[in-house]
Amino acid sequence: MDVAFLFDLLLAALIVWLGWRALTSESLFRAIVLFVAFGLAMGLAWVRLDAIDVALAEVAVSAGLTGALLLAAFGGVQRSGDDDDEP
Amino acid sequence: MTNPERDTLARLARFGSTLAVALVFAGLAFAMLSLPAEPTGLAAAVRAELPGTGAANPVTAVLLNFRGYDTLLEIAVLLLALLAIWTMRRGQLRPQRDPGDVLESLASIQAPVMLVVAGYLLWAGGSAPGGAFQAGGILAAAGVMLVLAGSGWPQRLSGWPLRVALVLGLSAFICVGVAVVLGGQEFLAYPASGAATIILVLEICATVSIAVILLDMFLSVLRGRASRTDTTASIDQP
Amino acid sequence: MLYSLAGIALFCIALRAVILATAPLRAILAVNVMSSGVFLVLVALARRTPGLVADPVPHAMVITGIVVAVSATAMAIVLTQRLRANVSAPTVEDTPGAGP
Amino acid sequence: MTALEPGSTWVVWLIVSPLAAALIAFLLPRVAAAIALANALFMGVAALALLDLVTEQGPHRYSLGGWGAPLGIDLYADPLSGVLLVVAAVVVLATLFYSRDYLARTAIGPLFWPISLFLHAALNALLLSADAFNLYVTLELLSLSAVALVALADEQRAVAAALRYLLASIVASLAYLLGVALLYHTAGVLDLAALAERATWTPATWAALGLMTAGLAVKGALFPVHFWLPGAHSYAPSPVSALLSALVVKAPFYVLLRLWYAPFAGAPEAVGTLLGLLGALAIVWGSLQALRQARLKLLIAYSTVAQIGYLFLFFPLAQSRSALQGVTVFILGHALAKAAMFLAAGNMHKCLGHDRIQDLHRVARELPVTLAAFAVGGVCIMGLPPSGNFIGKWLLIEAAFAQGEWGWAVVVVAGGLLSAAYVFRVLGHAFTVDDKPVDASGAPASMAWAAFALALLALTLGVFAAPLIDLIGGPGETAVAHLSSREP
Amino acid sequence: MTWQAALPLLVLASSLLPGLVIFALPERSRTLRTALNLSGAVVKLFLVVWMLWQSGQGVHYELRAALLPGLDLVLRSSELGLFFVVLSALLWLVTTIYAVGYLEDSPNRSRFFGFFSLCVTATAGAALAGNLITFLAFYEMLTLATYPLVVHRGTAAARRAGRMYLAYTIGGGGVLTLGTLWLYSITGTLEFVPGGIVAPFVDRNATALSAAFVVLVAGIGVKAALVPLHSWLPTAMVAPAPVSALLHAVAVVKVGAFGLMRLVFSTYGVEAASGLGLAQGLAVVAAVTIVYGSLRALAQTNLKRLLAYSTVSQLSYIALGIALGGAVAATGGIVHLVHQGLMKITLFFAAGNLAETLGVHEIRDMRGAGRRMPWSMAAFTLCAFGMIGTPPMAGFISKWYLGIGAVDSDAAWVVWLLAGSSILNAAYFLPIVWAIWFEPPPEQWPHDKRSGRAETSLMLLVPTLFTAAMALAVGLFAATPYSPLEWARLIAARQYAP
Repeated sequence: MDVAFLFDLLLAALIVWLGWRALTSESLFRAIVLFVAFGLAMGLAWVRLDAIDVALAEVAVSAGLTGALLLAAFGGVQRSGDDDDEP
Repeated sequence: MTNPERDTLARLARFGSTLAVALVFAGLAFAMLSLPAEPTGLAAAVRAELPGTGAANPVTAVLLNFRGYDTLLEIAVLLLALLAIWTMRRGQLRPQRDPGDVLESLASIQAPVMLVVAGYLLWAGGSAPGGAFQAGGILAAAGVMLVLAGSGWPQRLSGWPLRVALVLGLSAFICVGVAVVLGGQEFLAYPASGAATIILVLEICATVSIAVILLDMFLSVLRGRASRTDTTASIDQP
Repeated sequence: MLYSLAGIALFCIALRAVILATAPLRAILAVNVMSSGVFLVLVALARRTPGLVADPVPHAMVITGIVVAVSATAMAIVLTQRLRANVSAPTVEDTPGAGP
Repeated sequence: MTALEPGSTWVVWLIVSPLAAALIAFLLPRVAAAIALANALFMGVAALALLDLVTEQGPHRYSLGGWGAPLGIDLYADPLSGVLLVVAAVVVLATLFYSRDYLARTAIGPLFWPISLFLHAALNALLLSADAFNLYVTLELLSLSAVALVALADEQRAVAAALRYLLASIVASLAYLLGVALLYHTAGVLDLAALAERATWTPATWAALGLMTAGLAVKGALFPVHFWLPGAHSYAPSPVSALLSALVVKAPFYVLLRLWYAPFAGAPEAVGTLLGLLGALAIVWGSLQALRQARLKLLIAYSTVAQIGYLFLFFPLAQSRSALQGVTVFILGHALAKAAMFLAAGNMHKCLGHDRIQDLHRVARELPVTLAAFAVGGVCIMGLPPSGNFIGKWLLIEAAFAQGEWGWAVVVVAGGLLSAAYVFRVLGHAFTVDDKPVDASGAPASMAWAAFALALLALTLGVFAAPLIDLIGGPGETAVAHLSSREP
Repeated sequence: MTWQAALPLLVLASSLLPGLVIFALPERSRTLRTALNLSGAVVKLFLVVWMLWQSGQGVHYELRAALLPGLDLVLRSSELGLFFVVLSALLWLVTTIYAVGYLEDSPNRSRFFGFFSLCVTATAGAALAGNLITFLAFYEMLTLATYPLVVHRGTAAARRAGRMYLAYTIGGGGVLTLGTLWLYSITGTLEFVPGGIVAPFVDRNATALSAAFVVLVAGIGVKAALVPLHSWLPTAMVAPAPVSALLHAVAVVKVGAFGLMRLVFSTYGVEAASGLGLAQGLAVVAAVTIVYGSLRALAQTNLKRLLAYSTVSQLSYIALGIALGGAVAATGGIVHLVHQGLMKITLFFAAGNLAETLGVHEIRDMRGAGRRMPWSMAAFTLCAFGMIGTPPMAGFISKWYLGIGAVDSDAAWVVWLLAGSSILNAAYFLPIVWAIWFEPPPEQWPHDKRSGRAETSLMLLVPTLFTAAMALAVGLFAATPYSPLEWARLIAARQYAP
């Protein structure tokens, strides 16, 4: 088992774990932060998959801007009280 | 509905959805693993035709030449989403409250750097990884930083200049496409000699539009935050 | 292959989350994770056999997909904000707002 | 299959013109309405010209960028897409004409025009697309513009409905996209005809079939995943409701139809039967729900849920050519009739200030043209001759008899009876005598007549549909053959 | 296409166009509306007679428009169709005059007369239909055009009746559609031709054809008010009197009866229908309906309800004549189309006169009405005797032919049925006639509306007397060359030609 494969395995696991945490975290703020981290991990994965173009787009648009949008929206949520009313 | 009942129902829903999703996962994983190992796809065809496209980077060639029509529609999607957001936009944009010195100084250094990076990505997109979307995304991110740092000038872009910047990308695509149709070629078929130039022009225009649209989306969300008046609501409506 | 399985896993996790989500922002997050999963499948499958040059067509598709996703996300966020802003606003309809 | 004549670029104009018009309408709000109407008119002409072209020369392909499939993206036009383009243009024209006066009575701003133009562009692009991924992009453009239009009704329930519609349709799109990914990695192409040639029934194809069908079923509001439709279609502004119910909701079905003929041709019968059963359930469930509604627009929306069920009866009957013909005419008829009904309902809402069915007194007296439009539209929905819906149902039943599957025929007729029940539930109240005053000045004649014109078209569709029917499916061959007999 | 060839279309247009214009007229332009109505009716009658005359000269009218691949909308002149269209055109003219008088000063007249015209258009279309699908189209149109007339008053009772009417007729239409398609899937054609279209398929598809026949009869039987599909008819009597006339004599039930003729004569053919045992089945249903309708009529206290049940019963004479399977019985059935129409329209007109002039709706209030309204009541009496079947009234002729035909067809039980039915008819009509003429009038009529010197408005009285006279005349002069009877004999002979 070579190092590259191990790295891929770890990265894939990390991505799934981050995705899972981002969706199940109790606090919405933490969920969004986890989502941004998830986006950065995705960027790494794109690089591993020889998709530099996608990696750049992911980091700039997906992780960056989507994260910013979510955080901006979260600011609104916060002021209005909690939004973590998951059953 | 009483509370215990509701809890039971919720638990049931969670259990059911977990089960269903597990089944979906099993099916999809099985399908995926059974895919043939030999590569399929258009990689070879793209490589073969690459010289005539005016772009050395195959991804750019696909995005702006082979499947340029998808990109045209995609920019339309962006613009449309922004128009939709505008119809819902209420309230005024308030200046950001005390951004903090760190953020401010960080932004003042970072923004120019990002501008340069964006310019590089745009320019290099023809041959190396990069292109309109990446450049546009980074430009927009730079704008977001500036806004967060309290700088007012991203908001100053308004009125006609803003509108022109928004439609620039889509109009450029349409103009190029229509021009070649009127010249007797198929829509979006660039003449081989001028393809590189055309792609560069399209990329520049698209970058401007994408950056401005993304930034304006962000500003609109900030605005929406300011206009909110009441407590949370749920999407579960009859 | 690893990444494509991870992609499917993300798709499924997010599908479950979006079905169960009650708060709009959670659903929006889930949808974004879901789209990442789909993109991962698209690109990862192009490299089933190592050593070959990556297929650029799925890459282009994913970039298109990312832009579409951000557009939809922005729209959804603004809709969520309108929903909040409107809760107390009077409606022209006959019955009182049916929202919880 | 003939090569395209150099001059015949109608397919391009059908997509580019509404896009360009959207840009102009956005830049110059003052002339937005005029631009939109002019574009709709031009779309009608272009669609007719294209229909004429494909009738004369057979179906054809247009290679965007000059590359040709599978490397590039092809547009594809045949009589099926031709007639749908025509009816889309007609409905959009009438609806936009109606909207001019409607918007003047609401707070909806001029952005309505560019967004509706984007919607029209998306619709045309979708109808002409021959590429699985391009279909995804057009579906997204269509859904986002539809959601944007729903949200124009700035009201709590409309916004909530729009949000739900948006989320449902994103999830559905992603399922579709995952299916596309699997197909691409099985066959290595995206063009539908090329996919049809190369696809084999591997587990991945199965998964793609499931994912894409499920995604399109959600977008197409097939029972039981129609949950988003009643809200979105009923709380939207009335002209938007008309566009959504008449056109937008048919688009995913059209994509499924194309897939069914190209990569998924030869899907086992059980899948078709399952879709047909869901369709039958949709007919019954939607109609019963429509009967229970207290508000007119919700009633019409549930009627759409039911009528969509008819479309899915196509799948179990797909072997008969008359099933394709029937479903095509049915789409045309329903598009015209349902648009008429929603526009009429919008008129009543504007005049009465509500749309409670219980209180529609004196509508017969004060808004006769509007009520006539609603009634004629309703009669078409019931499927009475000579409406297009009648012809569509007739052909579907014929297909059912031809295949010896009686059950579907009974469902078709029973659905007609149920729809009669809910249509006349409304008409019964409209004829009631009551002395409460109604202000008929809220609806200018243009609005009433736009609705009525659509209804009349729907009613008389059967009389001039015969030549159209002959085109669909072609003599001795079906749309399958057209699509896959692509020249290399 | 010359205007000559377009004659069937013109016949339809002569009521359709005035109808559409009338919709657009404001409520107060009464003169224009009446002028349009009457001129439409007169023009239609003229056109129909012209078409009849031309057909007599051997001209054949046929118009086609493609509807589906291999299936056309067809308008055609045929003896049977012309027979029916002449009847409906004539009665429409009379009913229009009556309706103008009857609805004076009531609201929503434009709407009323608009739908009124659509009804007659649909009836004429059904009469001229050249195949089953065209018939179906006009059958459905008739349903829809009649609904607003039934609910015209807008009261709760009217709406209830409207709902019931729709439930039955729309359901019938659906069933008819299914049957039509079924038949089409067997035969591949739906043309109306003398002798029918199913003969070549009888051997192979006997069961399917029989089942399709049952479905088709169930569809058409709703309008023909066959038991147990008749309940809408008595309920619909809440509608204004001209509407009742339309339902009972001019349009709706007549289209049902006519549809049965088309089904037996022109679609299945007498031979196939008898060969499969279908005609016999129909005869039994008709017999049951005759007895049931009469028995129910006996128990009614409301005049219009009584007349409605009488219609249920009388209509089945037509079905019986068709079903018995002999030229003579068929003649009786066909001619009863006219006879029943003339007599029943007179009865309803007379009942309407009573209601409108004196406010009398119940049978017990009719005592002595003969003194107050001698002309109307004379017409009523005349036609009541006709219904019972007293010579020389029209009803006698019908029953006579039915009886003879039954004996011819070895169905002697029908003679007993006819006799029994006549006794029942007498049992519910004679007490009324007695009360009208021989009992003293009350001190005060419920709502006496004196109008001029005549017993009631001339617009009401003249149509009543005219139809009564016609009913008498067709009976008296049944043997003359151009009487309905001779005509019916001709048509029946054609159906049974070797």
